[in-house]
Amino acid sequence: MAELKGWKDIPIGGVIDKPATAKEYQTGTWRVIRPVHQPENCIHCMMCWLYCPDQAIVIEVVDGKPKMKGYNYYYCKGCGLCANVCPKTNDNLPEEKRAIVMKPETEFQD
Amino acid sequence: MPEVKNRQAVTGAQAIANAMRQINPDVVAAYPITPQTPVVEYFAQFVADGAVETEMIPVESEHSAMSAVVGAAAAGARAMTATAANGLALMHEIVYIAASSRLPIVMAVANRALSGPINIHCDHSDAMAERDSGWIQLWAENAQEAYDFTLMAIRIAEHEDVRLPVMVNFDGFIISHGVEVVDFLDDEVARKFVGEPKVMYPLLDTEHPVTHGPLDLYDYYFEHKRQQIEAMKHVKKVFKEVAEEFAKISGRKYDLLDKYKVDDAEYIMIALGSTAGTIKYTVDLLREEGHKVGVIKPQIFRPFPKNELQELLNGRKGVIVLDRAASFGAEAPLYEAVKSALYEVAVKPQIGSYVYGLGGRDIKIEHIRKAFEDAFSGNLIADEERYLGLRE
Amino acid sequence: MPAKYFEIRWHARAGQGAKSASQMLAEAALEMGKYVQSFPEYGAERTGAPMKAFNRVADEPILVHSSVDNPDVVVIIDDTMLGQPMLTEGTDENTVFIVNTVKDVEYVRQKLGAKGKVCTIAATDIALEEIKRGIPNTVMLGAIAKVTGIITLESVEQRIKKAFAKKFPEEVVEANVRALRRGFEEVKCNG
Amino acid sequence: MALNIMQLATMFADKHPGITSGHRLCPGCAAPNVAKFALMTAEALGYTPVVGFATGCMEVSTTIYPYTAWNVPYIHNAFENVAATVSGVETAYRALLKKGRLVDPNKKYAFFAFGGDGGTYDIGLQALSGAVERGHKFIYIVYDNEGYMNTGNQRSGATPPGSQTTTQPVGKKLSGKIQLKKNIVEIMAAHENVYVATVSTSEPMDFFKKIEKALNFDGPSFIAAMSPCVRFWRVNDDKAVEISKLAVETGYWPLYEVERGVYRVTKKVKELKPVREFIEKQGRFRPLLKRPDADEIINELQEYVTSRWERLLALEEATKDKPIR
Repeated sequence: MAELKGWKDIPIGGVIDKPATAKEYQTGTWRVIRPVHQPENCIHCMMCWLYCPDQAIVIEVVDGKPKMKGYNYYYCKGCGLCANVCPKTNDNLPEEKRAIVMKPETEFQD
Repeated sequence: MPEVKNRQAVTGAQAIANAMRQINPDVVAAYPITPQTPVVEYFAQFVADGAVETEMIPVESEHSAMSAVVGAAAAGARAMTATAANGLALMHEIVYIAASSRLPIVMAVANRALSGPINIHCDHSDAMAERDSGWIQLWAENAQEAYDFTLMAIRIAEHEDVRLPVMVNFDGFIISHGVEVVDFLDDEVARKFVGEPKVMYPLLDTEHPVTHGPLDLYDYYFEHKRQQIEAMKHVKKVFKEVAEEFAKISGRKYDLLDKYKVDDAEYIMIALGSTAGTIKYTVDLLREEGHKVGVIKPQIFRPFPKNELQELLNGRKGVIVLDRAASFGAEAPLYEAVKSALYEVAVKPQIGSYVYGLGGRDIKIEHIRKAFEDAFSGNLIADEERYLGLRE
Repeated sequence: MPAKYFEIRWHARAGQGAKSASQMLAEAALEMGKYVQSFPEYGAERTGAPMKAFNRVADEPILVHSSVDNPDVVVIIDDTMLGQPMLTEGTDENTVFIVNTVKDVEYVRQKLGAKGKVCTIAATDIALEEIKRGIPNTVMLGAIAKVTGIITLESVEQRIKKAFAKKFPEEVVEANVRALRRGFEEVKCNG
Repeated sequence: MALNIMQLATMFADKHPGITSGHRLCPGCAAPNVAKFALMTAEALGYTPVVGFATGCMEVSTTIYPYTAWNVPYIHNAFENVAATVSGVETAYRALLKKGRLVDPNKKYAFFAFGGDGGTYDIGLQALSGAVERGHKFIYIVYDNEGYMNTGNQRSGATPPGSQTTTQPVGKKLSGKIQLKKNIVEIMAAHENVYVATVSTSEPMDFFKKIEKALNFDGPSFIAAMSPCVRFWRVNDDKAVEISKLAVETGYWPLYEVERGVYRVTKKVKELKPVREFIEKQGRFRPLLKRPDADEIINELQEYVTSRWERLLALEEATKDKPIR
């Protein structure tokens, strides 16, 4: 968090005079399970993008079509909704066939 | 002295509605409540007749009236409303939010007793319940002041050093429904005086999106309150500037305190609103009899003109404070403030507290005389609250 | 020297227009360059309940905001109220009563128990004849003008013309002016 | 033109639709998607959204000073008054447009008011009714999570019977809340000059279409969105869409619209699944399921759901081409 300002240095009335300042706030630290994108299984249906409550799915328009590029882990809280709505991910598929796999965050600690 | 071109006999409600017509606010949201209702009715007629360009929102409650003007003011509109008593109480929550959000809303309040039992007549319990809400409170003695203060309120509220809402208090029925002589400014003169609205952080500037009313926890809430405290400190200076400008166009000069025959006065009575006039008359009578008496009417109660009162009251023989509201379990609000101010003066006068006129009970010359006579005989007791016009 | 206010108390039944009459009197006095007040006493009463309205008229700004206790003039719009003790409250031998009635002065004086001057005017009848509506206001103002001099016939006439001309046709304005004049001419007083 | 997901993804590949990342709602919360779906539709159709929020989960979690998760104009006033507040904003817009100040006459503004079920069904109902009756052009969206979830799962008028809450808990003697959910949709539809619809994020196309309709409607609109609270419905963080889908399939949350009195069921479920399926999936009903009167309460709910569904179909038939205003 940025250094706290004094009363003379902030706008009056509690107004936040700039949009989207929350983008500075890292919600990714909340995450205990990490979704991992396996592009080889992805059909780029955009369901993960549509439903991600934290808008942490990175997409890119290639040849006029949106493509899933992976996660913005700065924001991803690890809810797993992306995997739940993914048509290429379910409990009956072996992990290597899924487009999204959920892995404990501990696996990614240094 | 500017020439009086438009002198009329009107009610206080008409006077205020006419000020609102001249202000031509962008948005008025209001709900009728006795004795404020005629203000809304007259103004609604102006809207219906196209005398103003105002968009009027006939809301379903005072709570929504204040909520809507908060929305409108935040959006970037000049917004006004009016209410009284229970209506003001219903607004209470949003009254605070309006001030905290630093929205320069102007609201006329036809002061009326706050229930219960229900009573529709004048006292100051409604406005006094909002005295710590962060609103500037102006108090009119008569229809003329109600008109003048409504115009001045816009300028004070929108001043960049202030940015606070203003409540223009005028006694319910006595001023709201009583017909008195009012000198109106020419429309053009009044319009030029209030000027174009000055907006800050308008919601409708969609190119620069702002967030109004965030969750403000212990990191910053205190800082925002400190800003509000600071803004109130600027009000007196701004009031004087605005009053000076207003005097030039109207010939009517207002100060934070309205002083009547106080220069050589040994005994000074202090009261808000229409009763101050009756006291002035009583002062004239008592001066005939050789008593050195005067009256001070604070034109503004929030911020409280403490220093100005200290200067005036230091060394007087007696100070009598009349309150048209009780503070149950504590001293009456105006008295409490005056008494507290006197803590710091070098030569403290005797001081006495008189509560009068609750629920519209008439306050008569003989009541006022009685309180003065207590002072003359040295019978003022700082810790005793007395009642005028009450049956024992 | 404290200012002297000329004070009037009106008695009527709610809905009879006493509030408007008192306001009109204030406006007429304003026409004469005077300072004025007009205010009714409000309760929760509905049409028909006895009500009061007040006037103060002075040559300088009026400061007092309490109700009128010792009126110089008491105006009674409805003679069915005669006998009610509140009509004479705060009055003395200097108080003038002006009553809308077809009864004679002496009868009214007795019924009122008034000590001072009593004047009568058949205001409703005159109004019916002239305006074709039983609204006694303008007739009463004519009578008040004659009896008190606090307003003049000219000032009320001015007022009627200003107030009515916008809303009503010429003949209505003229009927009201006639009613006003008849009030002035036909009011009768003892002494 | 109905919007589809690929189109929207293309449009919003590199920008946020009103609400941004960095908000502090619970992982898996359905509410930000309700806002996202609505605002995305508006922006995609060329509208400039202006947003008001009632006090509640979303308000609290998206605007923690000095952070705001909004890149559109946003106002929060209090709990019970978002409709009144936005009615003030919308009126200011009309006034300023007339006076030629501040607003851009070439822009299409869309005024949204969002509230939770507490701020809508309960404490905010009066202000909502007033604003809709006055005919302000705005879209009110309730994200209905069936309780006061912001403050820790207290009962609201939207809480279903048997659901565990802290202010009407299931106990040894009492079976928790016994009243059925208040039918806010019908209350709002009864304002007549209004477009009213239910939506669920599990049916995105239906959702987009209804927002589009609301935007085009020449008066106020009211949209009720099923918005599961994963935390207090006691389901896994990834279940919001799944449970919403079940709510639709069981008829617990029928998807329909009422346009000036004309009913239309927009999702005709061929055979409704039993409501029990919806209930048994959620931890909030677990204490109820342990009670001897569980069947009785579930059956009562089932009966209500079935009869309401049948009634909706009948209303659709009866009101066809018969707008009330």
